Amino acid sequence: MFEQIVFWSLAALTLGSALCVVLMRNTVHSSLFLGLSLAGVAGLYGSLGADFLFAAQIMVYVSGIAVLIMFAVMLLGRASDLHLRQVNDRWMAALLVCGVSAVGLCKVAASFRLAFATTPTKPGTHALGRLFLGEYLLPFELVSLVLLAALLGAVFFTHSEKA
Amino acid sequence: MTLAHYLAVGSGLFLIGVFGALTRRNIIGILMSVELMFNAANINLAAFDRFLHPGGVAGQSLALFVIAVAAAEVVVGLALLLAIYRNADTVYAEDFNLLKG
Amino acid sequence: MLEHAYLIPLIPFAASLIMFFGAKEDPHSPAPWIGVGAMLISLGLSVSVLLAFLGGAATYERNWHWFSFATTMGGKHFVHDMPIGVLIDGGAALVSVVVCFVSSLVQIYSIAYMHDDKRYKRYFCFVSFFTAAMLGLVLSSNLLVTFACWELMGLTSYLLIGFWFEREGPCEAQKKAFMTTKLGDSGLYLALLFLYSLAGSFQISQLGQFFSMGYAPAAVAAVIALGILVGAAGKSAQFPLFIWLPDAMQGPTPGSALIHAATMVAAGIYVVARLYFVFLAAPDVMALAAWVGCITAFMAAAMALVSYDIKGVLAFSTISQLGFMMCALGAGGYTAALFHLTTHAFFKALLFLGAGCVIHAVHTNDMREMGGLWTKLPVTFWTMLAACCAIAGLPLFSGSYSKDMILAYVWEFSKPMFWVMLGTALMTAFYMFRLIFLTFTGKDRDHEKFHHAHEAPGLMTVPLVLLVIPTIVSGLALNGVIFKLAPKPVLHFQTAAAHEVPADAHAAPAPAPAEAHAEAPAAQHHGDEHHQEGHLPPFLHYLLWVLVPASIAFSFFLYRGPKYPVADALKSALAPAFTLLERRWYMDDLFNVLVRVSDRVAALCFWVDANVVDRVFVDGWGLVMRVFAHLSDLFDALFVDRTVDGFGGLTNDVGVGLRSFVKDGQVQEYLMYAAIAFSLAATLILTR
Amino acid sequence: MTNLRLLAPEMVLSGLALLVLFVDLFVPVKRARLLYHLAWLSAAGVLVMTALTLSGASGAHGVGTLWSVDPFSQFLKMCVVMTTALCLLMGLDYAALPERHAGLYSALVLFAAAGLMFLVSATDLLLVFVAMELVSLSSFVLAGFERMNPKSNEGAMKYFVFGAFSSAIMVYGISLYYGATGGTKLAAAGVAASPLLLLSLVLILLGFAFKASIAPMHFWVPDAYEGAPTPVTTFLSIAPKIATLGVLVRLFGVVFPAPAWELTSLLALMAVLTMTLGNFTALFQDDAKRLLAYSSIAQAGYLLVGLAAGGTLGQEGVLLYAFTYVAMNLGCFAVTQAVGQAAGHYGLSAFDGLYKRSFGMALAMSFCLLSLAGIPPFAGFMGKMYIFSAAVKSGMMWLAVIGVLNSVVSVYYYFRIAQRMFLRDATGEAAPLPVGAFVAGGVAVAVVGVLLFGVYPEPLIAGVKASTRFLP
Amino acid sequence: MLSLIIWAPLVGALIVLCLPKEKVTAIQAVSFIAAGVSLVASLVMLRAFDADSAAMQFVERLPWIPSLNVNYSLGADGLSYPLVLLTTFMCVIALVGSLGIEKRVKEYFFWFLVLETGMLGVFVALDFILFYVFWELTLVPMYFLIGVWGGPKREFAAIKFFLYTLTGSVFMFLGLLAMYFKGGNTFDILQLMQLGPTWEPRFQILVFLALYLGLAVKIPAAPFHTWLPLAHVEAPTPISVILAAVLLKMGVYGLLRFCYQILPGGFQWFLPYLVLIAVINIVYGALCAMAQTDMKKMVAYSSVNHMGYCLLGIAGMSAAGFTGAVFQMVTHGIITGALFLLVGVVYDRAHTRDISAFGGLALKTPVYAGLMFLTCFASLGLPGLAGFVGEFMCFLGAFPMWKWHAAVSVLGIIATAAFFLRMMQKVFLGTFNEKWAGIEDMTVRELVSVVPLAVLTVWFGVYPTWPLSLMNKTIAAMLGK
Repeated sequence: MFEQIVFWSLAALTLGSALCVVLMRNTVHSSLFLGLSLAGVAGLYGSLGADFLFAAQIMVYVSGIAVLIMFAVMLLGRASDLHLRQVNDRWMAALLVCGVSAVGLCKVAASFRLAFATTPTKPGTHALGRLFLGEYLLPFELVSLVLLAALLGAVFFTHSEKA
Repeated sequence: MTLAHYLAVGSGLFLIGVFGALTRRNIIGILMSVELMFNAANINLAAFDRFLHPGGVAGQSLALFVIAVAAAEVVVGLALLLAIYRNADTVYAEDFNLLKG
Repeated sequence: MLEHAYLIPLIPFAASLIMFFGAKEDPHSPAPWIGVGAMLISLGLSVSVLLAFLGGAATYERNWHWFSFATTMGGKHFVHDMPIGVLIDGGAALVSVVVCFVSSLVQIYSIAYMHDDKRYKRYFCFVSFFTAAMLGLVLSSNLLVTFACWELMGLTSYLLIGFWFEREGPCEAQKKAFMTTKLGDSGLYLALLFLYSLAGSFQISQLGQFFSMGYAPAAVAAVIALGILVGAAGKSAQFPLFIWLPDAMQGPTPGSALIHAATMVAAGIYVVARLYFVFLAAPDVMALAAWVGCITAFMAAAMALVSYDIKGVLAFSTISQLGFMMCALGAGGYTAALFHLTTHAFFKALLFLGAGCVIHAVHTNDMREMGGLWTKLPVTFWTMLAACCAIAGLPLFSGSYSKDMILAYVWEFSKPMFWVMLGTALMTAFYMFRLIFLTFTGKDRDHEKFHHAHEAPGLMTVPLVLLVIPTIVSGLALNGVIFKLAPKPVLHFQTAAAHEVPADAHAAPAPAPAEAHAEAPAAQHHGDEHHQEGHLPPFLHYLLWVLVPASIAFSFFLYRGPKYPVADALKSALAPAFTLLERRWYMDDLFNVLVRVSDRVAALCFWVDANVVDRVFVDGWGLVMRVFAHLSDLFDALFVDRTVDGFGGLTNDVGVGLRSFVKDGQVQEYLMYAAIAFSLAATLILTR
Repeated sequence: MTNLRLLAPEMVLSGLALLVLFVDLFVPVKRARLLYHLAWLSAAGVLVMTALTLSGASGAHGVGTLWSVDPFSQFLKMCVVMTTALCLLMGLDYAALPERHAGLYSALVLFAAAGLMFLVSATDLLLVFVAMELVSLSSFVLAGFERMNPKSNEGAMKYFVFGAFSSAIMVYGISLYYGATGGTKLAAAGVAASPLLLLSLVLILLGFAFKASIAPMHFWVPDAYEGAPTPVTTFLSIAPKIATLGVLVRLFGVVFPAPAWELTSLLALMAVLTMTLGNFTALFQDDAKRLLAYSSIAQAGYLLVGLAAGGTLGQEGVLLYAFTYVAMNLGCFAVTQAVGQAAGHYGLSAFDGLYKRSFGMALAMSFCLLSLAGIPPFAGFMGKMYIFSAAVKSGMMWLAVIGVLNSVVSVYYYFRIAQRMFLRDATGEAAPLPVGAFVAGGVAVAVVGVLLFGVYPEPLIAGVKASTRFLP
Repeated sequence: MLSLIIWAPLVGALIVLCLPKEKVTAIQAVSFIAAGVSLVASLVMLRAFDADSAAMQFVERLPWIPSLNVNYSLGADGLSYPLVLLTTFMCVIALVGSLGIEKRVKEYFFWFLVLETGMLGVFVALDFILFYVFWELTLVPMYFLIGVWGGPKREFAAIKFFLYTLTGSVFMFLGLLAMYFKGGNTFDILQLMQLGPTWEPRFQILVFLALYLGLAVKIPAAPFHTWLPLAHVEAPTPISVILAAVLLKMGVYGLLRFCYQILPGGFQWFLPYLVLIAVINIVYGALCAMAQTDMKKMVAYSSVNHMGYCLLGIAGMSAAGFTGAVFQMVTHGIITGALFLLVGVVYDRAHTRDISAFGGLALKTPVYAGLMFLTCFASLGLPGLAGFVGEFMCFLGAFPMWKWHAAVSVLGIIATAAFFLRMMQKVFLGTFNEKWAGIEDMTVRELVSVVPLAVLTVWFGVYPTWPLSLMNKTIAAMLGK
């Protein structure tokens, strides 16, 4: 029962905020709702027993990315933004596309409607650690290259050059 | 709660993300929507771990990779946007139409 | 001398080459004498050959290897040898003598006639070449060579008609001549193809045997004969292809005398005679040939009645006489046709050369501007008079023998036809003497021209005189031997069949009139009856003896004076008929319509080519895509810079259509297509 | 333990990239070209190294936890590294690259190359994903490297947005794949062909399609290519494409034999779409880089034909075509760079009368273009022949027909360039074209490749055959 | 030996490429030497060529791409050898005609020699891939030769030529691939000749159609002929010569060599259509030519007409027809080559080819007019000149099988005569157009290029033994199989 309440509220939070993200006229509000939505996702991780993921989500996404985006919105915002429609005129087509996809994706979901969790949740951080330093060592290291590349790129782009 | 519920949430989030990416005029908005799509995938991964492969963490680890990569992407994206903003003074997708045809 | 007969065409050919490459264009050039000399040698050779045949020599054939080519016969593939050689029988020998003789004289005549022309050498070159081709045609044992010579004669005819190409008239005329004969040649061409596919050979002797044995189905023989007939109609100016010959008179007159009067135009007749076995196997076509000849003879004679052009009259008379020959061939008078061919060659050449002298003297073709010239041109007058007597068929002159023989065959063949031919013969006498009276007798009509007229030089008059001899005597001389010299060929299978089943359906000439029905097969079947043939019933002879002078007299009555009021009165009384004749039965107009229609068709074809065929492949897909694009509400995109100039619709429009998907460069449009792909994948895969 | 030594070349390359960054700290801006040299030498070194592993019996074949190394992957890696080295060489003559960022530029190119090398060997979606992101992120930055140039900005932005979107789709696909198979290994042993698996594969395919510029994920290509610095465009148009197609060959040829999965028709459809869209749209381009971008889309379509046809012949065809594609596309872009740089723009009119300005370059360009069009006796013909024979052999005659017709269409726009080079005269004075030594070297290599393997393709074919021998 | 013939021009081309472009004389000399080597070599081969053998001679065979079982194999028989001779000969003639080229000489001769290699290769290749390589190798030089040195619409003409031909040949390419797999991975033409006839008819028909598409464009058979008039009109004179004399022959050669010998089933099936196409080519081509006012375009359409005779001969499925087709190819090459050269002569002087712009030229230019007359009459099939022999044998071969078609085709002969006569009349005869008072007769260079052709025209017309003897055995054997 509790489980259900938690799930439904988290789901509502996630999806509701997500909807706000894409529909809000004010981009700052959107970015706030993004944080909320990501937090909801983190909650869902928690409810799935993915503790490390939960932590990572809160740390990286909610407090990292969402905030970063919020800064960016404020930094790059223009005064006129608030008066402009933030949704372009393709929304009907987009809605149609999403609606059609929804049919398919619901089928996917529905095919698992009898998959219940049979075992209690247990912490996976330890296993994750082994995996990262064992089997997944190479991608793990590669991610560092990815981050390095991103960092270099970010520096390169943001570095103000008036020479 | 079944896997179906989680997958449904994942699907919903994904589609909301798609919708946003297709319709937000602001590039940051598109970026945010894409983040939602990544998160949808992550929900799926975590849910599959929980329901289909109890005890397994492959999904979760994959999700972690996704988080890391998504973070990197956001960083690059925002930096790029900043550079553009300096040059063109716009963040609206429809203003980017120098290149076409 | 038979074994050297192959030299007869080769010598003039060599002469023409020597003249073409060796001689310069120069009025004092000795070049013409090369041609004349060559011609005389050939004449000597051919006379000796003729003498051999008169002495009873058998048909002579000699072949050399020419080329070989792979061929297919009866499902077998092998290399077939194509020989080249001579096949001489009495008829060929006779005709070759005629050709050599006339050609020699014409060339001698031309030396004087063409002396002032700036293309003096070229003329003789052409004439020698023509003679070579004609002799080749006459003597060749290979039908393909015959055809080649036939076409080469067409070429020389073309070249000589347009000899004075600076003027537009000859150019039109030469083209017309070539095209009209080419039209006919296509028939001969098809006949050749048919013959080869039937018999697997072009050797006339082999073909003759093939037909003689009755291997050729009647229908096929009929088609082949028809083809030959069409070819002959073109070359020998038979109805309806005679239109070119009157125009062909725009060339040098001696050339016309040789080519368009005496020899080349007779080639059609000669080839029909040479391939007579085909016609014998196709009696229907023979009858057709007879009628074609008859109609031609009549129509041409009628046209000659009203013409005032001295060469025109002669041209029409040529057509008419050729009609006689064709009619004779159709009626079964093989020998008669060859006989008439011979005599006609002599007197018609004489007439033309004489006309040349007249034109030379008065510088006009119009007989209304002549008159009384006999005092000025006595030699010309007397020689031409002799020729006129011959062509009119006055007794003892050569023409009378041959013409009477033809009429005799026609009488046996068909009575109505006989009466038409008889009328034509009378018309001949009338218009020929009309020519004489208008030109030579009475008072001069154009004093200026009369005053300046003078007799031609000796080089021109000597040939006239020389031609008078055969014009008068050839009939008498040949009358006795012609049946021996050129007996009518016989089809063996028909003679064999005739003994068993006299009324063989195969051989029966269906369209012939009833009374001819019984006689025609009999005439064909019995070679020993030849001597009884060729003579008219006596009462008809008497009729002719009365009627011919009568028509001459009528002519005299009409045209004796400087003015001819009766003729004019007749003309106004019968205006429509005169117009019809002056317009040459409207055949020229018909021809022009044909030309115009074919031009239109050509233009239409080209229009189709440029606007349909080309565009179907280049722009066709473009059209489809345009419709497609329109339906997809992308029409505006079509007007987006159409940079691609010519090549096409296909690439162009498809490209525009496709490009319009992303023409704004909006990144979210790109995303949209990706999303659509995603949703399609999701839906299609999962809802199957 | 994990057979990491098999991946020595790419790890060395990554290390060298870091080395370049490190050296960058100590090299004054004036001597920055040193870094380029260092970079291309590193790539060349790794090329040699890869080639050595191929020749050595032991090093060329082995399976790690997430990767497998075999001659097939080594062949593709060689192609990639070769491209990288040549593109870096081209960069030496590309004036618009800021000198002070030479180290960054070189390092990013090397990162991307390393990512592609990992990608080629990957047998696990995790590695695939990470490697691809490494490539993508480096490419995003590289595409926007002329950051003062609005076109470059815009191209990079579009590239980025599309890239992020498609990688999100791919990740979603991976998540479904995980659900369907319980792992991320690209090994389908014992897995039933459920619709879920099929969907996940299609979504992953879309992700790959983005990298390989296959329709319908190709829209970013012209914009990004036009905006990016020309050496980068060259790199982007070749290396990711052939690497991705290589992975797809492994995926569909080895891991999931495509015919069993009914994906063949999908691949064929995508091939048709890609070829047709690429070729027909290219007809209208007035910008050389953009034209070549569309042409490279079409080329991806041809490669995809080989993939869809499958079978040994198809696999060999993809490799062969990939190799020839390196030479011919590189040649085209190198000449384009020289011409565009001289003219100050990349409009087709820059090519007017090139024959007079530099006959050699004009000839080289036309050879490469003809090769792209698949006209013998150039190498592209051999590639096309291979690919279309694969299609014919596997009974997809219709696909081959569409393919050859497309190559006919392509001739039209390739010849628009040839036409301008040879048939028109420049409007102004025909000054000789300045060609940098390095670009000239690159062109020379490309032309030699195009001609040599066109006239005598036997060694190449033998190599390709040897490389695919290990694929089942 | 065959290799020498093929590659000598290419070597020459490479040498030309290395010469500086100012040294025009040297470039021309090298080109002549290269083409001359080919010509001499092909003539020397005459001594070794055994006309009594139907087998492939001078066979050369080296592995080229062993992995695909592709070989470098060459050979010549009575079908291809005459065409090789024609090619080497016409190339030298066209080179003489090319001496007048002044623009971008070096490139011109380079492309020209490359083109020669391609054309020669097509005729002697015995491996399909080799064949296809040579086949396509002719396209590129042709594109440039038309595109750079052509008339006002040269760019369009060049690309249209290229695309049209390429579209056809890619289908042919697919056909080759299909045969490759059907025949057990072999591109060997001789081997496929053994295998091909045993294949099931459906397959043969399909492959036949694919090959035919490629060949038909080249021939050009209606309705794929529309590239030809444009390409001919726009191309520079020597290139028109080559185009007409050699390039068109590649199509008919392919039809005889591949379509007939490898796919008799498909060929048999297609015969009724082929003969129809032949008739259309003949009659329609001639009618289109009749509507032309541009001499060159007229000659171009006459090529359509003449290639129709070839098709007609082939459709007859008889030795005479095949012989006629091959002979017609040779003679059409010679005659139409001469015609284009002659049209070029007047165009060089008057800068117009409009038929009605002239008149009475024969007065001023007797030699030119004489040669033109000779060639025109040869082209319209006057017996005694080369054109007749081939044409007549084509008809002879086709007649037993297609009587009606042949009869209709005769109309084409008449139309051909009509348009040639009209052209001659308007240009050379009639009153002299004073506008051209300054026109000069042919120069020595022009004579050198045309007179040999005229001599051959007469020779082959009067005494065709020699060229026929080269092909007889091969053709008899071809059909006898």
